[in-house]
Amino acid sequence: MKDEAIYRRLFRTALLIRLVEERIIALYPSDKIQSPVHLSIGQESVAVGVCDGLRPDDLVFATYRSHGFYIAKGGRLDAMFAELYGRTGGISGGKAGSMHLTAPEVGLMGSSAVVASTIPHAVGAALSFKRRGVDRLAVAVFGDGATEEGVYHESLNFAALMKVPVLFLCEDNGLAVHSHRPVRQAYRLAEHAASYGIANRRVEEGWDMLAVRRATLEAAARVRAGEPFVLEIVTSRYKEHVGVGEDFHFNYRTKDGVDAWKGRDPLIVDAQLVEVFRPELEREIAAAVAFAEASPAPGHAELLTDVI
Amino acid sequence: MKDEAIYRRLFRTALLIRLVEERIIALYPSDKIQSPVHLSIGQESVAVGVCDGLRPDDLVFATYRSHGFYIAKGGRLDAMFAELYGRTGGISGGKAGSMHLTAPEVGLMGSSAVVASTIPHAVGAALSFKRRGVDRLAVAVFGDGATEEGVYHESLNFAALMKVPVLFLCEDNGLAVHSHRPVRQAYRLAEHAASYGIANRRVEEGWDMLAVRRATLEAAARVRAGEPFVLEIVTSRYKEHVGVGEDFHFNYRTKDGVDAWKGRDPLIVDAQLVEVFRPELEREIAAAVAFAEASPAPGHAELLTDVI
Amino acid sequence: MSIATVKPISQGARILSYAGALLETMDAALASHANAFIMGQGVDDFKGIFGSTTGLAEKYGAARVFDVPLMEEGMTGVAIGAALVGDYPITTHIRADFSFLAMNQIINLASKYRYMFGGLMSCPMLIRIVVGRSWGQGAQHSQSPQATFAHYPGLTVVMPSSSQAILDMYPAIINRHPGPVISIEHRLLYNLDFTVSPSEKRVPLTSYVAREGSDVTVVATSVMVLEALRAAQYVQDEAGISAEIVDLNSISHPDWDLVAASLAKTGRLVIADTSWLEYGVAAEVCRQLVVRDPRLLRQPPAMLGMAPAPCPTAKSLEDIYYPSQHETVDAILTQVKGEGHGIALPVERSMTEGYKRFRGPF
Amino acid sequence: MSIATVKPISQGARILSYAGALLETMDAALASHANAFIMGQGVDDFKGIFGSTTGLAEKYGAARVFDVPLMEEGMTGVAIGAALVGDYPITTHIRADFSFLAMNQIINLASKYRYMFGGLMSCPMLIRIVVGRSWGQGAQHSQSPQATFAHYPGLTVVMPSSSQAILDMYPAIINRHPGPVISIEHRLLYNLDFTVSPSEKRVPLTSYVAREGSDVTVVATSVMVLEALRAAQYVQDEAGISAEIVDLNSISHPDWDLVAASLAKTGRLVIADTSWLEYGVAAEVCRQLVVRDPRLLRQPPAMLGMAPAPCPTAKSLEDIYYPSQHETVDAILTQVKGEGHGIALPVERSMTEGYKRFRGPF
Ligand SMILES: Cc1ncc(C[n+]2csc(CCOP(=O)(O)OP(=O)(O)O)c2C)c(N)n1
Ligand SMILES: Cc1ncc(C[n+]2csc(CCOP(=O)(O)OP(=O)(O)O)c2C)c(N)n1
Ligand SMILES: [Mg+2]
Ligand SMILES: [Mg+2]
Repeated sequence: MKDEAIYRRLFRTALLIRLVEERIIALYPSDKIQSPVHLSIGQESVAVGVCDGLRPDDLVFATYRSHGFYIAKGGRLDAMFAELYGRTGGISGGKAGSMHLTAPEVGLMGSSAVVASTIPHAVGAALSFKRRGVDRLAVAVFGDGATEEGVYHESLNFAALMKVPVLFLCEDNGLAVHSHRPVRQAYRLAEHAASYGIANRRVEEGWDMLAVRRATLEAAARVRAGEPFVLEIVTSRYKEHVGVGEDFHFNYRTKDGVDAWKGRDPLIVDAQLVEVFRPELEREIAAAVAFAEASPAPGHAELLTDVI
Repeated sequence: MKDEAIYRRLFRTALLIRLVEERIIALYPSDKIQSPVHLSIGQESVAVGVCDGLRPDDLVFATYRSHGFYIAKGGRLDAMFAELYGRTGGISGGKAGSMHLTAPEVGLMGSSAVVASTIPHAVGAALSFKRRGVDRLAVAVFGDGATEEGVYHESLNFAALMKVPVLFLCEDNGLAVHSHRPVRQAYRLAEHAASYGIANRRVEEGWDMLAVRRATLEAAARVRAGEPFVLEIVTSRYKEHVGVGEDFHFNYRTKDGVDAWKGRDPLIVDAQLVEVFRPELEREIAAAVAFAEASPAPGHAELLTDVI
Repeated sequence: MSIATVKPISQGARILSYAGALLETMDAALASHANAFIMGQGVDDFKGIFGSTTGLAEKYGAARVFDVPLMEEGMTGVAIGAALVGDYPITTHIRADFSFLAMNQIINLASKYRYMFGGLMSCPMLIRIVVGRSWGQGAQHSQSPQATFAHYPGLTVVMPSSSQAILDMYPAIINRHPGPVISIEHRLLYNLDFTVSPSEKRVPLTSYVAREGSDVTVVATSVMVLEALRAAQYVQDEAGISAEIVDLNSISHPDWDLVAASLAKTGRLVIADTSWLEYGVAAEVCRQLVVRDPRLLRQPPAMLGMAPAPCPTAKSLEDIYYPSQHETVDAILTQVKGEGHGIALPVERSMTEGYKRFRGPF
Repeated sequence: MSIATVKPISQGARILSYAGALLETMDAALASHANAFIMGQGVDDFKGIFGSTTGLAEKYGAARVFDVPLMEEGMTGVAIGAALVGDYPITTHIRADFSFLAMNQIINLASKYRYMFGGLMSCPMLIRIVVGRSWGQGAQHSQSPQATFAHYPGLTVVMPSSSQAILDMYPAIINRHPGPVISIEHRLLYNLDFTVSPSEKRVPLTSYVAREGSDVTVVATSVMVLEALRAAQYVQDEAGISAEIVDLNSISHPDWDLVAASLAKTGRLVIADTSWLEYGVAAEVCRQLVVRDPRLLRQPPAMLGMAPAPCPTAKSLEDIYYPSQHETVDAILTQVKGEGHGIALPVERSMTEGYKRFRGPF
């Protein structure tokens, strides 16, 4: 397939993510979505590039910031909106909400709101694949901040020792809430990973979906051959850490960095293509929202199910 | 001072450690010491070389395997035996036992039986020294296995970021209980530490007290100048992990490695010097044991003191 | 919004939010204690732990108030090490759930150091953890682990339910308490205003009567004290019932005699806690009472806590997951008048809607 | 050494140590469940977790039974990940205290995954943790955190007190239980021999009557069940007192009706647990009883547990830190005959000396 066709496919998905999140922003003041939302606007290229570089049955373990990965992996849009609305039609019947999206039928495994906590899960799934001789890989998706937690060290070491097919995928937006990476990390991810003998790569052009996809394909090929890999993608979070607003007026970061990123963001730069896809995507979203609105809220019958 | 004088000083202390532990071995069948003992026989040169390279007011944070560091730092011998006996004359009145030796008056801080758990304590003490502008350093003593725990990563990163005067001192005996290092670690400590920008050094001749002392002096000088340092000393545990026996018949390791080490062990090789010091040291030990034997056991009055 | 105060505003009284009280005590700690410092994720940012540390980094400098990487276990270990050499560390977790990553340092080390070393070591320090509730906090941002911590000797666990409780307790903790303290603060309280008085001489670190009454005893913790106060007012107005409310306040060292004395007077008991009932505060209250005398209880007590499941995110589920004002009032009425008491229940559902529309994001 | 068995050895009965029962069930799990695996520090070494995994690495290969680095949190996360894709992981901690390093994965993740995702995820797995006692285990190798884990919905917590309990429960857990299970094994039980019978049809994962009686109910857990059995025999012989013993067995899901029914019969209660009383099992037992009816208790119950302090290392302190046989007998006698019962107490002090001279090193 030509790069152009791939690009259009990726672009369409990335745009879907953005439009979905913009719809969330629009809906938020209505209080129909009563849960913290961690938007991935600005980071869509990572999710679509990575997921397109994987096979459908590869598994992704994600975080509270996973609208993008949910959609890129192929999760149902109506079930997602119903989940955000806290309705029975939601993927998890409303028990999960935005922070815990999952779509096991398309390989998106549990998303956790405890930073770094799903990293070892991906290692465990990969360990299982290896033992069973299954040709699948597991992807741990996490932010730059997550690498500071002790479990990251434990997971890298174990994965390297056991040579399991796991791809460690770091979305480096340079921020953990309002803290910049240099005040949090004395290490660079590449050298750190290398100290465990783990092959790694840093992609600076995280806006470039095709570059992310290529890097993922290459990394995935090595992982399939039987070794872990650390893939770091530089990206940019446009909105506040949690919530639907902007936060430049708090001066913990400048608008410049984000503006520079926007200058390369295909979803902004390629305005024409946006208009090509927008109508059909808006219709999809409208249908999903309508589904959510019509879905009943869970009640006493659901409160105590699925506890054990 | 001449190296020879230093050597004799170090040798005397190392021999004291060995003789103390040999006395523990001899006493153990009597059940007078009813607690797990983790002997440092074979590793004495590390404790004496390191402690001699420190200043008296530098603090050492240690582990369950700390008879050596307790003595090398200058802890009272009678209080140690009383502690092992579980008597009121013990350092901690018998509440601590062998696994939790401490001697704050000479800078040996709490020893913990949870692997790696005192590593961040040393970082915290060093942080305090730095903030107060005090010219002291803190030493985290730990085994090779401890570096696998997540908190090691967190501690290195934080220490490097904050540039605190902490010396990370790894006693590499190649074993964690019965597991050899290669099945546990995908990294080498030096490269791993370097990835945090932490200066480091590995001393292969861990039997050589003077070499350990020199390495410590050099490392300590850098730490005092305001940066953490990882110092790794290769050493050899002659006895079983816990308890007073040997365990070569279980075949998880061969006697060869230990025998090679013994061939260089000054406490074995330098048999003449052993005989020079032995009489006085045996008298010291005998007095300490007598103190312990005479010390009363704690009872109801002590059970609920010092809880909060 | 102002909370019902039990007494009329007295001499020197003023209005102070929970976050404001926290900020004042944090400020005072740094001002009065040269070796006190505050560390935690985001303590120096513009949100300042929901306003409880805002501006302190600027005022006292980065050596005394500083951000840390994501390292709950490591941070707690660093705090212990600093405490061992004479510092007074204050650490924060914006959700109590994250303190589970520091459980080893808290339980295996901090709580045991003094005893384990026969009094030679001690690590006085304050660990502030915030319980989340409402706005879809979900299963991992909503836990309230007081029973977990209070089970372990060596730890002191408190749950301040008002600005006054903070002003009364925190200075005593920071300046005089010899060991590690875990203070479990409640996110729903942060933005509430309370009347505080300098003259109130509450005995710190134990329990107290938040409202006197004679018909029924309500033992409550944290935000449930406020729920209970509101319910008490309602049953007073609607049914002439006089409810006594005991704010347990200290979870590790409550004044059990106070609780028993109240029971001896009323014979009827409602327990209202912020966590699960099973192996929770409700259980320990029952134990302490029956050890004294099972006849203190004239009938089975009523208990209010989280439903026996992880916390669901959907609002409709959350509303029935937590005890509502409706249920609190019903529990009191049923204790006093029996089932079928026939008294109309209030419509307001819970703290979430009653006092504040907590709208997140966090 | 053989433990007093309640019934005479029946058809098909045999003698099996606790460690032996563990080894049999571990072996059966690997044999019957293609995706079961065991990981933990030292599971494949010659000590084999005190004999409970010995030889299994050789038999099933390193892919199914393997050592891990020191990484409690990571290992538990790895287990969850494997469980999510259909494996059945069994993890071990040679001391329960080390499970605190995995608390985040156990409480924030494993216990919540099924509910949090509305049933879409599940992580059936078995976490085996061993409680240390005696031979100077000290403060950090002696904790028994059943109340801590049982407080959190989603976890199933059991404490097998005999080889039979293991044979009855572990296969049911491993082959059928949908969620994460924490089994709290007791180090003092490992080397004890028990009579086991294939015919015993005990309902697994709940409580059962370990000895029938009519004068007093003893609710006990783990090794305290054995202490209680021994004490019951003594009071039978010396004072003609008939003690009923309920082995709580499941801590998260006990059969409370069974406990209440026993109390309804005897009216007198002794609770004997392996941990602290405060916020512990004793508290939940009291809660469950008073919720049913406070009059079930004719008098204040007696409670036996660890003294309210970290565990001291010195033998002389340890001896008074844990409830002795002496105290257990006294508690039963006092419940039935009142203070000053005048009956001579046994001299043996506790499990440690009574059944086995546990001599370490570990
Ligand atoms: C263990 C833990 N500690 C703290 C938090 C609070 N918290 C939520 S998100 C976050 C920042 C994480 O940063 P990063 O991993 O870079 O992900 P990003 O939000 O930038 O995508 C923090 C500190 C948490 N959820 N879990
Ligand atoms: C957190 C924790 N996990 C497991 C153990 C059990 N354990 C005690 S010592 C030890 C090995 C530690 O090896 P190392 O750090 O190399 O020290 P060494 O014993 O060789 O001196 C283990 C696994 C423990 N005490 N703490
Ligand atoms: Mg980030
Ligand atoms: Mg070692």
